[in-house]
Amino acid sequence: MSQYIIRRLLQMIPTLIGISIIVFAISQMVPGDYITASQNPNMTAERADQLRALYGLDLPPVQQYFIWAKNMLVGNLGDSFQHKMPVTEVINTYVWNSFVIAFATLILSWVIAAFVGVFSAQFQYSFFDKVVTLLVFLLMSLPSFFIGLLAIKYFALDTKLLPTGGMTTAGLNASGFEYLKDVGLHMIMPVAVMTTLSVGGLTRYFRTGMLEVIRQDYIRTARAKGLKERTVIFKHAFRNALLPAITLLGFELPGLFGGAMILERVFNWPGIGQIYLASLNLRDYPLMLGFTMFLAVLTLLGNLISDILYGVADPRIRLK
Amino acid sequence: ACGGGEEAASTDTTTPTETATDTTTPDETATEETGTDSESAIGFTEATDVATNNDVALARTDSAIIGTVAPQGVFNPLFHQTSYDYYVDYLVFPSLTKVKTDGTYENDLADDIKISDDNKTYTFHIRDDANYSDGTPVTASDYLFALKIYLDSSYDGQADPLSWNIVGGKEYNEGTATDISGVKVIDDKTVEVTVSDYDAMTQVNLGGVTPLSEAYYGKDYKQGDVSSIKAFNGKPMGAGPYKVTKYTAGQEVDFEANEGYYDGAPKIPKLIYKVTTDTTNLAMLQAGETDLDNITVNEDNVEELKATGFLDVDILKNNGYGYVAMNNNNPLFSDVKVRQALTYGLNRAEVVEAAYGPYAEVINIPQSDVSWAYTDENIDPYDYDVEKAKSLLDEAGWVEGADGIREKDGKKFEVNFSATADNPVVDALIPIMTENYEQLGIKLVVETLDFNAIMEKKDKGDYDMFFAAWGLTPDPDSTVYITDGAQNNSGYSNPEVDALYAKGKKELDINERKKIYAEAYQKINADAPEILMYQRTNMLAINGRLDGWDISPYKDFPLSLHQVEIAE
Amino acid sequence: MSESVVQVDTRHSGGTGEPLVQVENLKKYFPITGGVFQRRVGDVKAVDGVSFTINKGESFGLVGESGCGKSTIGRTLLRLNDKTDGSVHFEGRDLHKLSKSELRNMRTKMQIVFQDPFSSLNPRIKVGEAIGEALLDHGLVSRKDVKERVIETMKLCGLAEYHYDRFPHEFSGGQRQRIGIARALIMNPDFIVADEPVSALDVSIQAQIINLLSDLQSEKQLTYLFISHDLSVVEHLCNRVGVMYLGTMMEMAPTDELFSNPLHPYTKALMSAIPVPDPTLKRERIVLQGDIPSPANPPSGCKFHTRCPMASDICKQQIPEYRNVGNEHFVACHFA
Amino acid sequence: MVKVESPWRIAIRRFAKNRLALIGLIILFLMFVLCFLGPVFSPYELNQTSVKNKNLAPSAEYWLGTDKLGRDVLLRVMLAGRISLTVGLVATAISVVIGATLGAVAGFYRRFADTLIMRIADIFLALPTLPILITLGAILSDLKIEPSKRIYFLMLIIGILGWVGLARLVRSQILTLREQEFMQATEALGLRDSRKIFRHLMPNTIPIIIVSATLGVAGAILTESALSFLGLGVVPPTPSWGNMINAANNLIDFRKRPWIWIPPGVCILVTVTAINLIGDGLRDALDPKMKSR
Amino acid sequence: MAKELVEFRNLETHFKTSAGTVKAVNDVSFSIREGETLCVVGESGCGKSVTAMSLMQLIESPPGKIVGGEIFFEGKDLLKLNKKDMGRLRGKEIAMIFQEPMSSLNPVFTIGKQITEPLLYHLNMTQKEAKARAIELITMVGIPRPEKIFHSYPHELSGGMRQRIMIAIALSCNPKLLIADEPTTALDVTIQAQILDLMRDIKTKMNTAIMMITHDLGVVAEMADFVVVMYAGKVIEEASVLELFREPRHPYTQGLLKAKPVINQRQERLYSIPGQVPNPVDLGENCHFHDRCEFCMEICKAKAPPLRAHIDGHKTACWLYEEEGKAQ
Ligand SMILES: Nc1ncnc2c1ncn2[C@@H]1O[C@H](COP(=O)(O)OP(=O)(O)OP(=O)(O)O)[C@@H](O)[C@H]1O
Ligand SMILES: Nc1ncnc2c1ncn2[C@@H]1O[C@H](COP(=O)(O)OP(=O)(O)OP(=O)(O)O)[C@@H](O)[C@H]1O
Ligand SMILES: [Mg+2]
Ligand SMILES: [Mg+2]
Repeated sequence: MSQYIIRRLLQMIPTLIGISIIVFAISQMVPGDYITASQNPNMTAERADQLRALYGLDLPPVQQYFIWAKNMLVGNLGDSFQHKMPVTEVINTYVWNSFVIAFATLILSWVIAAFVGVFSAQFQYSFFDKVVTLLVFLLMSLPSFFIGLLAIKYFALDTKLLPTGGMTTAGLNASGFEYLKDVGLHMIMPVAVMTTLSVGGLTRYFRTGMLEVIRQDYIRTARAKGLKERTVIFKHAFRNALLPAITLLGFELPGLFGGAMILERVFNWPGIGQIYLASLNLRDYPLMLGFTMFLAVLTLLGNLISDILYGVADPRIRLK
Repeated sequence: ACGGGEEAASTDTTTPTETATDTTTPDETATEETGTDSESAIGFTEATDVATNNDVALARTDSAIIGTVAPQGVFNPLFHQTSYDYYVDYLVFPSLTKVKTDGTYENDLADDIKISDDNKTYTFHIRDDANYSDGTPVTASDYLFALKIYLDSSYDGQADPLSWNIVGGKEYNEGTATDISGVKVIDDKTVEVTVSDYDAMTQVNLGGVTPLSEAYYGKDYKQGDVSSIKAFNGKPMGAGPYKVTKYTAGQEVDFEANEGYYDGAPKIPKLIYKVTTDTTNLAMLQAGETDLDNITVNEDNVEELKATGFLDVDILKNNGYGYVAMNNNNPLFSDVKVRQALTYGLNRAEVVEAAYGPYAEVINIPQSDVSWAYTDENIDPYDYDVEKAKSLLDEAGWVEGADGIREKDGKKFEVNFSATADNPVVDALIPIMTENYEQLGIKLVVETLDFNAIMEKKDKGDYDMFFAAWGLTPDPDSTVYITDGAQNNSGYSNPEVDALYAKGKKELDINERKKIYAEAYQKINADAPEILMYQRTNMLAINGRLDGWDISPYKDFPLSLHQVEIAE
Repeated sequence: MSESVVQVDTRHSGGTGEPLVQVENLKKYFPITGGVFQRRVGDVKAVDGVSFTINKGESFGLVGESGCGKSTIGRTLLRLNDKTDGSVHFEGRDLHKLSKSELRNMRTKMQIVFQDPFSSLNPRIKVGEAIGEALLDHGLVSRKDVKERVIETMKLCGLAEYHYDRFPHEFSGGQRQRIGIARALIMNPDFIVADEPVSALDVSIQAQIINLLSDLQSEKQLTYLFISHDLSVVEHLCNRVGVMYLGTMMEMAPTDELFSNPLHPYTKALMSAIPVPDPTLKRERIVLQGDIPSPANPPSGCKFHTRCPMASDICKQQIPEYRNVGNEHFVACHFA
Repeated sequence: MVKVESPWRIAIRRFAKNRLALIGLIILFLMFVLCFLGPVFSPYELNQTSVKNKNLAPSAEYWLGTDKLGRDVLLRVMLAGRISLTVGLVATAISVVIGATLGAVAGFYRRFADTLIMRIADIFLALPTLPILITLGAILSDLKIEPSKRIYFLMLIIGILGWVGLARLVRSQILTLREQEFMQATEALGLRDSRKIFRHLMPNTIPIIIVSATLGVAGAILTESALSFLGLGVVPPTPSWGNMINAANNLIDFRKRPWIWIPPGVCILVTVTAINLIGDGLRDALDPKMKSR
Repeated sequence: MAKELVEFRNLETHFKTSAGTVKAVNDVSFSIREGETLCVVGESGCGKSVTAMSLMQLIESPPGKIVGGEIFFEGKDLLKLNKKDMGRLRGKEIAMIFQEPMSSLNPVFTIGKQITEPLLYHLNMTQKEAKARAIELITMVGIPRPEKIFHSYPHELSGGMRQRIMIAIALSCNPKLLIADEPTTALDVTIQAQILDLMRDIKTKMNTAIMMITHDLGVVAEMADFVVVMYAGKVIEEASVLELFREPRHPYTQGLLKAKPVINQRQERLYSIPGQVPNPVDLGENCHFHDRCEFCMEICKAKAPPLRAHIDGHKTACWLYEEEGKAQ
């Protein structure tokens, strides 16, 4: 097992090198650099040259790549141009905020999708099934910011049930439980909206999975044992329907840390998505490249985790 | 100085660049505008009924919450890049001089400034009662320390300190000297700076420096490496009216009044900068969750804000203007008649009306109408005139072809136009421009691009026309219209204009400068190097419970925060 | 030819004596990859050193229990799998040494009919196309003549012309098996591997197919490798029979010799295990104990010793020699 | 028993029997008619702005009201439909073709081809799309490709962005399919690889392809609007449904002027639903195993 | 003669498909006596499984529905029981094993869990008692090392072992009736022999009635006391096993017996019943076998023959044995 994991991890190296080269090449090709992007009205041509030299932007691209790659090997992603602090620190500052809602979303959407999927499979072609299907289409047809605005309008502005945005109440000096409660309250809307957005596809997934499983012989066996329908569905069928889905969990890994650019803006959530977007717009290469590589590593790790999870979840392929 | 895309609004730094001489107040100029309903639309509207104020807001008896776009956490006046970091720095770091409502400067940390007759030696005296929030005095050597950081070879802030021409600055920067020979600390509170060359901005530049407590910041500083200074970005310490007590990235900055502030303790004990976004910032004001915020100006928003009754609405002219650049090096636009025709032939008034309603105005010179340098004498307003445009094109030799498109020497008049998307002006400009030019017999091919991509095209000179906007600083000096100027986007070149700008920069007398720039603007107006479009406005909405503001297009709201009080 | 071979119509001549297919010490190991991680953890010794020869015009039967490697032999023999070791000669040429294009040409001479009529036809391809596509793909027949040839072959196999445009699912199992046979026959092969062509079918249909196969053999001078687990079917159709257990040949003999004089205990057990449709017959049944061992981890010595009613110590240690006991009767048992 | 029906006829007949699918088809057809013929009958023109008529509520004159530049929303919705329908369908088709082909090749050849294609897929997943798109937009601009032609690139790009998921799905299906007996049969017949892949394997992945394609259309329609910002998509004033919804990205439009966003929203919803219904119907109709329906 | 345990009376189970109604079970009546093994034979698709599933009330609905008839079990009409009571009966009084041992066990639960499930549910045993009983059952079906098997997953067992586990599960509550739907078709001959042995054993030891579904006449000959032959949803012949093999009366039964090659009884050419099983959709009111029957008469095409006993206990549905048929 550990040998396998080590080998897979080693295999990631060439892929990562490839990704780093491509990503770097793209950053070179993108029009503009940090100096032009920051559009300082007072910037003279001389000063611009000085700054480029200071940031190493004047070096030949290949040399820049090797400097960057070498630093990366020792865990140094460089300093963010715009934040004037180490990229790792910037990521660390914002990424957890994104993680919190992404994680809550993950849990919630899986639970809901599982239940809804199971029910709409069990009552295939029923009214419930049709309503769910239509709802899924509806959510797919609208941009995410739209659903976000809708939620803000109803729950924050009209009914005032929830805060309009942000992560904490301004000036709140609470800690411990009070703090958690406050953050929790602010989380409700973004998490709910993100859940509605991701739950649709998952529901379809679970539904198909359940439909498949329900036809299996062992479900017939379970019924023949005289078990209650509930036991049959939730114990015998659901466990099996969950198996292929579990592989998807690994693929969620980069999503957990990737941030949600648009919704973070709509809900004013201090996540990494907005920061990443800004780093792109401002050509803050260290941050942009660093975070991209961070996500690339997570993507590859996610693939690995998927494979491992699959083995863990399904006794048929569990390692001896 | 002039330049900078308005797109990058978040980065328009406000390094003051004005001589401290009197001019007319900006408001006077504003009312001289030939605008239709602008008098009523632009300006300050007091809350009609503070009594309707929101309980949430009223409950904050000892604090105010100010909505802002998220700062980046670079809380150091030497290094910050966005206005939102600057909003913080305004409160914490006073400099020797500060801007006034009219765009001129007055003393702040300094209580006396002496300038030698040759304009090359500046002696600043720092107020005796000026102390940092940790109680230690602000000293002349702190000023020197700040200059050292500026001139350090690893300094990567936005300022261009070498251009200040401080004697010995270059040597320090290159590491050949360990001190700046042109800066002398006379005593604890007095410092003398010598420059090798001067111009209208020298005093502004030097006065704009913020002394940094060497005791606090300088412990680990070594020449050639400012990273130890940047390490303090998250915990700023200065002599300003407030001190930062807590910073939560992306969420809020909390302040506490600096009781020892030399201008008197601020009236509001606690301040919070809360991060808001333009989707909800208006709603938050309405709900009383914030006391002040920048709101996009448009009819909907103004109406909403005024309807609350308890919000002051302050609509201020923006220091900047939008324009459509024409590539003067392109044979298409090298003929002044063509450029004029394109200006006459575009219904700019309609574009502006469509985009901003009454909250922006068409302009004809590249200067804000609130500036002392503004003029409308002998300025052609280029009012929309299709016939005139057509005849100018005819004169230039562009005649209509069989397909209705003008041609000359077998070449069709087809223009590529690049603009960034998602901008209210562009939304209105594209359809109107397309249609207007079609009438002239010009085919407009439009593309929308990422802003940086447009800038890159501009740098390469590989473009016909693009839309962009400039932010203006108070001083009219600029490189936008001088031959090969750093910010000259359109390749415009007129030796007379070059000479006028050079003269204006060196002249210190404001009345003389006024004349020089008026002449330059008249020439530019006649040459029509680009199609000047509009000057728009900004809007501040402020809860009526806060009084005592002193805000102008030049003087941003944080500068008067220390004198604002909560009304009973 | 041994004299015990009875010349019966259904079983033809027993061949010309000229070898068509020669299999020598054929081995096929499948790697066992560990679960998700696809790590090679061992080998399934599906075929572990099998040798036999099939003469032109002969039907050679291969019997044995599920998983003993019958299909693998059939497939490796046609090079649908790569071999691990040994050789297969077809018309004197080593099949596993042919290049890809030589092999492609050779394919027209040897065909296979699969066990499962349901899964051996692509559900999304019309029957007519399925039968005719190989002719076209090999460029043997022009596009406009294909249909004619297909219909001709379909009729030969007992299908009707109007079946041409239908999908496999619209046929019954027996008909589908006919389609499979037609698909093989249309290439005019010399040799057909019939991999359990009837075991998925109902008895009443089974008889139809068996009759068809034997009719075709006499008409077209075909050579069969007939794979089955049903001894009674093999007895009916084949001239010679090989009995396999866990990847090795246990016994091989001309059909009548084998059925009248089975020597290997496994063959005996196999014969007695087949239920006979006669309630009055109370046979002495040899019920083997235990399960078939895993071919990934076969027992030492004689592979059958774990289930053999007469196993002794020598069986556990020594691999019995595969020898000719006369009458072309080969057997691998210490006690035979 | 005697009447011979071609499989296409069977599929069509089956499809026609599926009431929901038929409804979907009719709706889609009507949508096309509306978008491609509707504008002909409109009394307004695309670039006809009129500041005094801005933000009008629906009325007899403007059936769906006007936008903030005084343009007729109905006309814009119809014109937008041309873009969005084309982009949605073509882009999806492209990603299906690429994804299905690469997935099939990877699954069929395994080993090197598989490793290569799947690594490329990994890289595609890990690459940040935004900077690539910005670069592409700039390149297109530098190449002076006419904006009106960039829509083809747009479709291509959306198509390329979407192939990875489908390729993975198809690959895993092919991996199981290739072990099936009917594939052994094709080997025994000595068929060419191309025939094996495109005639035998790919048709069997049609159900998942249809599911993923129908789900992809909505995404493509929405992605288009995001790409326009970067110089890759349609250029204003040419409208698209995505752009029109995006234009209503503030709470006030949301509350006060529903006619700005409801029409394009409804159009996308209706189209997506119709396409999904058709997809379901197609899947059943093309499935030869389905005796019923 | 033993008491009747199950009686099917005019059972009709239909499936609604859009191609038409499939009368999978069309007016089927027969009964199973206590301790007796009854075999149902017939070609694929003739309704054997549906008959059994109707008894278990596990017909997938939609599209299936029991549209007529009664099924008595110990005198109760099962079709009138409510879901809960039927659930109590299933797995406890009536147990069933299926054809596919490979897929009939849930792959994600251990064998132990699956065996103990009905014990816990129906007999309210404690976990400990259930485990003891499970191990006893595993031993009983002849699997060595029951402790280890208890903790294994299905994929770790061979097909034969899995089928034995299925039998163990079925027997766990000492059912009165064991339905075995083609329990050995997926297994090898030697393993089949083991399973058949086991089932015979059980029958003698526990006096369980067995309803065995098969299409292998060899298995019938070995196992059955009584045989029911089905064709296209109808019972066409029923008799005791000896009687049936001695004198099959229906042409279809005769064909079946003749078509099977029998070891050591080589025929020159196998007998084969011509034609195919009819399309089950919308079958007419005639003898469904008529188009394959060599004795087909006019009346066979027009009218379905009744199932009637002509010799004691041997019922046949064929016009050949009816007055009307003979008349022709
Ligand atoms: N592609 C494969 N990969 C791994 N193992 C395989 C493969 N094909 C066959 N085997 C293994 O090889 C052994 C022999 O298989 P084979 O299919 O030849 O048996 P068989 O005698 O034809 O059985 P059956 O009667 O069930 O068809 C079995 O254990 C099987 O699991
Ligand atoms: N779920 C279903 N939907 C539609 N028709 C069905 C369904 N289940 C069974 N049938 C039909 O009912 C008829 C009888 O099926 P059944 O399963 O009882 O056959 P069987 O005798 O058990 O055959 P086999 O030997 O293949 O198991 C068949 O024609 C079949 O098509
Ligand atoms: Mg086989
Ligand atoms: Mg059955």
